[in-house]
Amino acid sequence: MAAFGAALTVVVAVGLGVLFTRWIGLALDSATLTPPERVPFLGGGQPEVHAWSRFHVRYYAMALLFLAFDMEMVFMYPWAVVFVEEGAVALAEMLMFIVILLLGILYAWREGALEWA
Amino acid sequence: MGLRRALARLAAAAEAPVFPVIGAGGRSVAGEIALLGGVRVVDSPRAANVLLVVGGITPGLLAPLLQVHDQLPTPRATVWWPGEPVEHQDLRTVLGEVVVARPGDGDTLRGVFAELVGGGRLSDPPALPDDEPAEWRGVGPYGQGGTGMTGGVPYGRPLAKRSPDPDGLELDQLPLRIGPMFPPLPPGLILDIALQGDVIREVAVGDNPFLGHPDGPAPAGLDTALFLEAARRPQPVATIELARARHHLRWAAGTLRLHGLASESLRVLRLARALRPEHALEVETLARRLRGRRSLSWATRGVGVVTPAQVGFGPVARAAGVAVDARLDDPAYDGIGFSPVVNDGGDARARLRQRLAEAAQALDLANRAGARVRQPGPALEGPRGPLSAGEALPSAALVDLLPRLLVGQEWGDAMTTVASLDLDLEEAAAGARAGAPA
Amino acid sequence: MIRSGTVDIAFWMFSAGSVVAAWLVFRTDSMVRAAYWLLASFAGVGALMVLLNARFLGLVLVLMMAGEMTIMAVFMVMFMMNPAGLNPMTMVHQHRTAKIAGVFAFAGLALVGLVADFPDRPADARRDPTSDLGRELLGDSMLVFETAGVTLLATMIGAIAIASKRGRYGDAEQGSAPPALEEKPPEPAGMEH
Amino acid sequence: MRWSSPLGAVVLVAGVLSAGAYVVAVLDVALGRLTAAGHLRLRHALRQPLDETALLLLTRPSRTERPDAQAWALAPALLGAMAAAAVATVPLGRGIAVADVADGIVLFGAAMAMVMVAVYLHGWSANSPMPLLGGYRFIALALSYEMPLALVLIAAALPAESLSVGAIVASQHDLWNVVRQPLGLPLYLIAGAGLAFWGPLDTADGPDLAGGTTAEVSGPSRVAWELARRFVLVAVAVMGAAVFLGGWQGPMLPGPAWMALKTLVLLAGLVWMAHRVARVRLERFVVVAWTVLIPLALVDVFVSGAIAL
Amino acid sequence: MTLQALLVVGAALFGIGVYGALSQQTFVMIMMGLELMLNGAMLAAVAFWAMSSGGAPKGQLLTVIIMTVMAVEAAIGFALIIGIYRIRKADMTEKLKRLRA
Repeated sequence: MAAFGAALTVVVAVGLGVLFTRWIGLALDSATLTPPERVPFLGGGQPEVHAWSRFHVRYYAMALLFLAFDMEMVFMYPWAVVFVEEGAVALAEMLMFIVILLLGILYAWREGALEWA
Repeated sequence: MGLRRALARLAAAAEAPVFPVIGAGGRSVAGEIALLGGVRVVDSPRAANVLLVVGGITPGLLAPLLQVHDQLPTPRATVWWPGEPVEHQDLRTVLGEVVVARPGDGDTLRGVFAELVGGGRLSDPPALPDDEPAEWRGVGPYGQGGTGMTGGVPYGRPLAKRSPDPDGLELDQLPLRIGPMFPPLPPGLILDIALQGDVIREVAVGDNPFLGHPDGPAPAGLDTALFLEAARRPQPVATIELARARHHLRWAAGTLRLHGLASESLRVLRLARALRPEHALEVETLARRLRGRRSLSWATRGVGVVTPAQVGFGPVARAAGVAVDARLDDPAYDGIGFSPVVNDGGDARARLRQRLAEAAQALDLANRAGARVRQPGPALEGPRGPLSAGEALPSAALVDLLPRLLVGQEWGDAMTTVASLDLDLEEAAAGARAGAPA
Repeated sequence: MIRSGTVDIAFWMFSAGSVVAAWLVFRTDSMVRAAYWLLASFAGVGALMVLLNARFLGLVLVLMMAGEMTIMAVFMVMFMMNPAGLNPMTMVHQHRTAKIAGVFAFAGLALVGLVADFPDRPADARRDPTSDLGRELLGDSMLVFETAGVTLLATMIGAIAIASKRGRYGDAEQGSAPPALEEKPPEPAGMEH
Repeated sequence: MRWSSPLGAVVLVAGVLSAGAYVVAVLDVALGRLTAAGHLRLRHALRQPLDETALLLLTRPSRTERPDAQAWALAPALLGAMAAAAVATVPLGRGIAVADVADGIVLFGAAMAMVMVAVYLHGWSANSPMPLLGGYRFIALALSYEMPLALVLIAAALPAESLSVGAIVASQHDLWNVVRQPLGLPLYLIAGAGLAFWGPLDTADGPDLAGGTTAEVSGPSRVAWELARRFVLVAVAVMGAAVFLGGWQGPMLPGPAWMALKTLVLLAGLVWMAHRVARVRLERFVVVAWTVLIPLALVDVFVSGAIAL
Repeated sequence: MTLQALLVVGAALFGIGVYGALSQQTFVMIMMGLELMLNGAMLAAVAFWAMSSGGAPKGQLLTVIIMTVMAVEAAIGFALIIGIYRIRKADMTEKLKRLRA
């Protein structure tokens, strides 16, 4: 548990450290910016609308595939720990599990779910 | 304040981050900027402290220039390489603190930067008035300018609107006007893009900012000026071919940079700057090396396919497998073993290979041509296609091709496609003028 | 029962953080923020699990949820009008009922937790819970494990079949005329019943 | 173990990250110059990163019209913090580890999964088209490299019979994993480059988006972001050195020196790759990641498993 | 840190989830409510595992199953949202009700 505490300390400290970098600059010059200075860069023009919009994520099918396939990790980590001790049975069981999941990727690939443009 | 002084001393020795803006006649010098010592060309004005304006600013470029100027964070300075003669808008009348220098003068630029960082020079004030894009403060039920769920102008701009998509999902479409100073695109190109997700749904080419000036652009300032000159006066073949090789290498450098090979691109630029016919072997090696670069092929293969029916001239057509070349009918090239290089596929990869091979071939021809002089008369094969008096220059036709090519492409593919066509908006403008009935 | 000053402080910190983050999910207008508040809530629970010595479960929860919540954010942005909440809005219905139901659910469950008498049998802190879980998966619960595989396969195929426009069986839209729907809802912002 | 005392832990991890980030910057300048001009000036390469940072610290941070300012400020901090968490799990010498916990590679995986959150937030918060596209591109990339990344680490955990990085290092006493599992390191480095959106996998901050998620970032915010991004690269190299190159083990030199040397080799490789390999086309990479990299990583797992039995 | 305290925290998360799932109008927000409820359930499961079951591995397995359920729910839920949006161009439960009427 102490190790986790140390890790948390490090995470917080480095995070604050990076955050602090921004403040060095703000302390030097905190004048306000005019609206033209804040226009998003498009090569000289102004955007007509806010960039925040219902963004059409073209790879949604891949994202869904990931959601399901990612679960495999949860089973694989504990499997790795006891793998040598359980022996060939473990190898066979996981192989079966993975082959089942790979069918999903195969299906997705055949359906063209991995391409988008 | 000790920290500030210490930082300033360090910062003055840094490479000056420069955002270049290329105006009329600036293209021929543009390749030199990245090679200046102590200068670094950046992708976005937000990363720059020096705005470098190269060439003349036409009326169509003025407003975008002011906008980009204001997008540079302070401390910022503007350096102008006007070129000769100053025929366009005098920048000094619109941007107060402009330092004018001879094109290619890196020392002045470095000096301005050092002064700026050291505190000896005040940062440029904003060029545009302190105006909101729309009245929004205190408007609407929450005082942020919006009404209802999606109405009004929250914080000065409306929200995007939905639009159908072949995908069947009617989601928002961003109407974006990109350019004329957007680094991945050629200088001056304005694209009105309707972007849905990361895919381009509609494209229109905006007004060419080099057009519409009473005098029009001076052909002398074009990067193909030497070829236009050669179309009218006798010119040694070796000179023409050397210029062709240099042109293609500069283009290749830009393409490499776009594909994330910035340091490799500098190397190519350096080779292009000092190019002589004796460098045939180096260029040959370069062409072979880049041809064998798997990652580069992988990034460009199948992107932006142009069929011979769409473009029937120049390297673009030859990259699609058509052996058209004005040099075939040019007596100056008889007997020195010229036959056009051809690639197939017509995609961005083929065009890259095509131009690199043509650069190597051009040096080879320059060596073999000896003192042979080309006489004006037949059409001259320029680096983008044939140039002949009174006809539209090749860029114009290539620009017209863009809307059809880009629709349906992913953003990165679209940028690859545009870069692979080697467009020059200034040439397109000059071509349009030359092609128009007098 | 685990007792130690530091652990207690950590427990209160993560619990409070987790609950507050969960509450903020429904208080923010920005969909991205909502999704990441939910992630923060999960991360708090993950930390609590680590405190309970279920280290693997706690860490893997964060690992899974980072991906899942990002996908959640992306989908919310995709399908919500005004996804960044530039115009403030309250998109709720039956607010009072929902509040009452929430309070009742909390009170009921908390009461059960406080009143019921659960056996006090703490887990052996010296055992490695991760290898226990591994042995369980490969041994007694092998069937559960393989069933999960099949379930996930069904999920993948089902999700892609439902979501993709063009499957092997043609255009998903064919034969279904989309009824027209007004672009803008007639209700004003803040439609709270 | 004084390295798990709060102060010791912070000093160790922050020191490794900062030193690593500086080395990355120097290598970047040096190898860039070597590619561009065929020679390098060491003095210039050593100074350039410091000068550039000083300049950025003197430049005003920009702000777009209506950004999500808090999230925008938080994104680099989150990115850097996650790199720190990843480094904390790695023993840098015999007994020199901040948090060599029993589930080390899960902690590493969780921290690296949060990278996706940080980059997406950085792109989203600016409310500007180019950063937005960059953020969305990164998600597509991350969803593709994440599985191979986790799988090759699991493969390395098989012979160690433990998820702890220390145990994985110890299991390479006789033979390094780079030899025992030849597929591991290449796959890991590809995924690692994606993690730090570095070199050929820099689709999020690429030049075709005018800088992508950094297109609207200037001054100190840029320092924070670039720093955090290099931290991630360092974390990738440190973990790679421990898991595939035998960690701190080696003859003659003390453990930390071996660790530093091996990390340096991996960093140099990653930086060299960035100057040498063109940026991938995202869509093509996604397909290849799912149909080639993930199956290869699974092959790596099962072959390693069969060997370990 | 006691079992009771952990169960109260779990109940709080569950309660907020119930509130969210009932009050929100959009599918995705309802899904967030559901996930929050499962979050509370997971915490309770782990608390029981750690403090009241003597560390029976089945307790951990239950948590893993809940996680799987969350992933399945999310994937199918998102797929349904896409499918429905494609046909109805609507993302709200109320609008669907109106359409049905």
